[in-house]
Amino acid sequence: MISAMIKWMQRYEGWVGGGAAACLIVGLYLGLVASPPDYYQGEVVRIMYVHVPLAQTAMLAYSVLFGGSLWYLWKRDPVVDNMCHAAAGLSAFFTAGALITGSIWAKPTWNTWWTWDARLVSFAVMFLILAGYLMLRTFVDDPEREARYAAVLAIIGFADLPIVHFSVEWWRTLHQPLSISMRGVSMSGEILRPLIIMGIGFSAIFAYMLMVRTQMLYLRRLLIAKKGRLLSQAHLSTAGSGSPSGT
Amino acid sequence: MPFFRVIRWVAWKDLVSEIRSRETISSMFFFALIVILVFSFSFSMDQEAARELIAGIIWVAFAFTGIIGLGKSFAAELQNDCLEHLQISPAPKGAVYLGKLAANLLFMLVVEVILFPMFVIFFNLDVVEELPLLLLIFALATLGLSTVGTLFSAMTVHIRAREVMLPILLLPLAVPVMIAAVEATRGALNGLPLSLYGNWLQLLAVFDVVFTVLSFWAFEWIIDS
Amino acid sequence: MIAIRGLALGKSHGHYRVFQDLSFEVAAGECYALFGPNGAGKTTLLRVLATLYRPSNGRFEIMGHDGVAEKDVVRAALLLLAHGSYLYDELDAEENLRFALALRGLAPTDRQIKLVLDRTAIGAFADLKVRFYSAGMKKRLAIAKAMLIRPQVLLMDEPYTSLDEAGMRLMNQYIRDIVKEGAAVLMTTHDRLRSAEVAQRVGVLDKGRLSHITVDELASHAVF
Amino acid sequence: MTRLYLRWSALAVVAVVIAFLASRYFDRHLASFTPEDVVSRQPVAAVRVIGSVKAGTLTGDAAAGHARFDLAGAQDTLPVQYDGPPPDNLRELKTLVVIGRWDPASAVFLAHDIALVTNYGFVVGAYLVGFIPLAFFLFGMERRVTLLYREIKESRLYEPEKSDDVDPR
Repeated sequence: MISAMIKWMQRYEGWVGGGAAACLIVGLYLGLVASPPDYYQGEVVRIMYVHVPLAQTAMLAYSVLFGGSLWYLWKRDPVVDNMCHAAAGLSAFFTAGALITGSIWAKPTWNTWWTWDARLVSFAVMFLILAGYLMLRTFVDDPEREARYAAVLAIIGFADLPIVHFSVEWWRTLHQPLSISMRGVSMSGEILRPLIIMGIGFSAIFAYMLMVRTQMLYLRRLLIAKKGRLLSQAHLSTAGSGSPSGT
Repeated sequence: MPFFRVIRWVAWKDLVSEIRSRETISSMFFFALIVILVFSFSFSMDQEAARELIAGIIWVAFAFTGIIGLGKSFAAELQNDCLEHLQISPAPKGAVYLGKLAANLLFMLVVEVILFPMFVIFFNLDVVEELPLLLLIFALATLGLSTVGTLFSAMTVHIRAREVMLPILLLPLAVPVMIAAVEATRGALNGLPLSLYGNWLQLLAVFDVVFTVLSFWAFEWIIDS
Repeated sequence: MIAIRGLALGKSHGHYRVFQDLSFEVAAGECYALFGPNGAGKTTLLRVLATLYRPSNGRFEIMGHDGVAEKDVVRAALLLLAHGSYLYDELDAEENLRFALALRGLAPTDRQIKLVLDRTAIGAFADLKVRFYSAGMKKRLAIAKAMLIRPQVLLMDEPYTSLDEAGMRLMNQYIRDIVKEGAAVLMTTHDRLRSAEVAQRVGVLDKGRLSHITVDELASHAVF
Repeated sequence: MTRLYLRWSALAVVAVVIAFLASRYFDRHLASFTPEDVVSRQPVAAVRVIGSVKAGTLTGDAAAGHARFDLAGAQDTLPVQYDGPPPDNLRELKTLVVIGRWDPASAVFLAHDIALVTNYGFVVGAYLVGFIPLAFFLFGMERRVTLLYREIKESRLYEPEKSDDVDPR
């Protein structure tokens, strides 16, 4: 079922990519030109229009990874495994992007590049988990085992993130009693509009990238598999009877 | 109940092996000693600084020694392909997991109980009245480390670079455990009222329950195809 | 009994196909010896049947239970004697036996354990850690384990290696006994003489295909 | 391969156009002069000038939107006559941007708006960090897909095997 969905999405991936590009261009215009500067944050608020969608997309990608991992353990579909691998790579990429843009936003706003805020730490931990996930995948020799281990790791890590968030939040209130906290940003329409458009754009470009990357990993595996199977053709075929009969 | 018998036998097997070889506990113990030594050199500690830092030092030492023990836990099963045997034996995999978990927990706790007096002596701590509470904190946090740790030990045993991968996978996940353990230990050592750090104990308990259940469920996917 | 229908194994999501489309049966009360050159996939086949690997295609049944869907039932019915001895180095013979049986929910009595250790002639070393056992002694201990478990299906990977003359006789005696009791035995081996003593049927696995030969042909067959 | 490069060249052209428009927009609406620039270059069009309000020079009714003050740069100061909406941020010693035109006749800068100094560098940096790696990442992936397709074709591996039973779908 997921395979069919992936196939269906791959057929229309061009539209998704084009739509994403259009959304991003409109979002850029809205965010950089059309929207006014924020009353408190000034022009720096425009960083939000790229930072928030990056963070949301990273979480979306991890959710896809989580769902795909559950699905893989249930159905053992290698294409879903490829999709999970792709989603993990993308999630790590977007997490890194969100962390860096967040850091750039924090410098003029909080006058510091990094602070041990719950959200920041959860994202850093998420990045580390994803990096561990990608490393794990390169260190397992047997692809079936690789997929299984990776799926378990993704699920365990996903369950961990809320607990990390809570623990850091408590820890922070203990040590630096809310000297700098995120002010509830007044979500006026002028701020909301570019945020939503950019959010849609980034989600769409994530979907597009997911398709491309799944395809890439699938092709790579196919190439290895086919080469391996040519080898096993040599192994299996006998000189007299030609190629082996199929099932 | 065959389920509980399997738990008992797996844990018993690990304990007997350990008592006879003393491989894991002694390596954990000496590693931790070295960690204590290095820390006491790298921070010039007076009484005041010690009170602030000691909880963190204790838990860094405990976490890394724990990782040594956890890494050896399933590496030992590779000898004579015993891990394969666990896979194809009809025993419930969850029971095998709980048995291994019990053994790992016990090893780590033994090492911690031996080490803690050394911290007390080296860093002049005053712990008499808080001892039961400290033991509870140690037990809860060590359980948290070893639930996921046992699972990841089984996971990393078959892969390349397993000694590196175990801490890389385990420590980010253990961030809540470390925070909670350090804060609770600090509170207990400084003699604060329990109400100030009681919620950390709750967090540890929640973490333990969530990850015992999850790892119990996931272990089957790790050890069996 | 073991029934194998169209079994194929492509290891690793189909990266490399070890064998394909195997079909044969081993009836209850029968000993089947599987020959074949190195790398033919004999051991892999045994490991698939022992539920260590998932087959990528086809199915097999052990005692009428599907080998993938009803793994737990299958595992309770069969025993694999593999290259690895499945013994813990720090435990002695008796403890190893008790542990292995406990995983199957069995609890042998002291008398039973003493009996099998004596029958396999390692009773004198029963208190010695397995770490100090030779490969042959480990194999004997594995026979002792099998005697206690009395599996309905016994899979053996090269049962004669590292056993001495008496050990091979012991092994064959054990195989004859268990076959008489109605177990199905599937072994891979290179030892034509020894296996000819106990095997009722012989197969040759080569290049992923299985051909049956009679026990009498075994001596003159030139594949391996 | 060609199609991939064509598509990405088109994208690159779009990116260049956007960058050009953005820099034009920045020059016209956001880049600011210093008081020295104004004094030496005597611009005719409306400009933005950045400087700090010199202490003790702020006079007039700022709350009503009329004020006079001197805007100090590194060396020169610029007399400013402000008439516009009541500004929030007009205080002495405050660094800000005044928007208006230079009147050479009276040698006074006639300002009609006041803006805060903003960190455009951070905004630009964040957007570049957000988009450029994304583009390179995506380009690398698509290129790799194309290369893999070609490799599979050239090694003639795409021909279906007789028994495709274990194909990873």
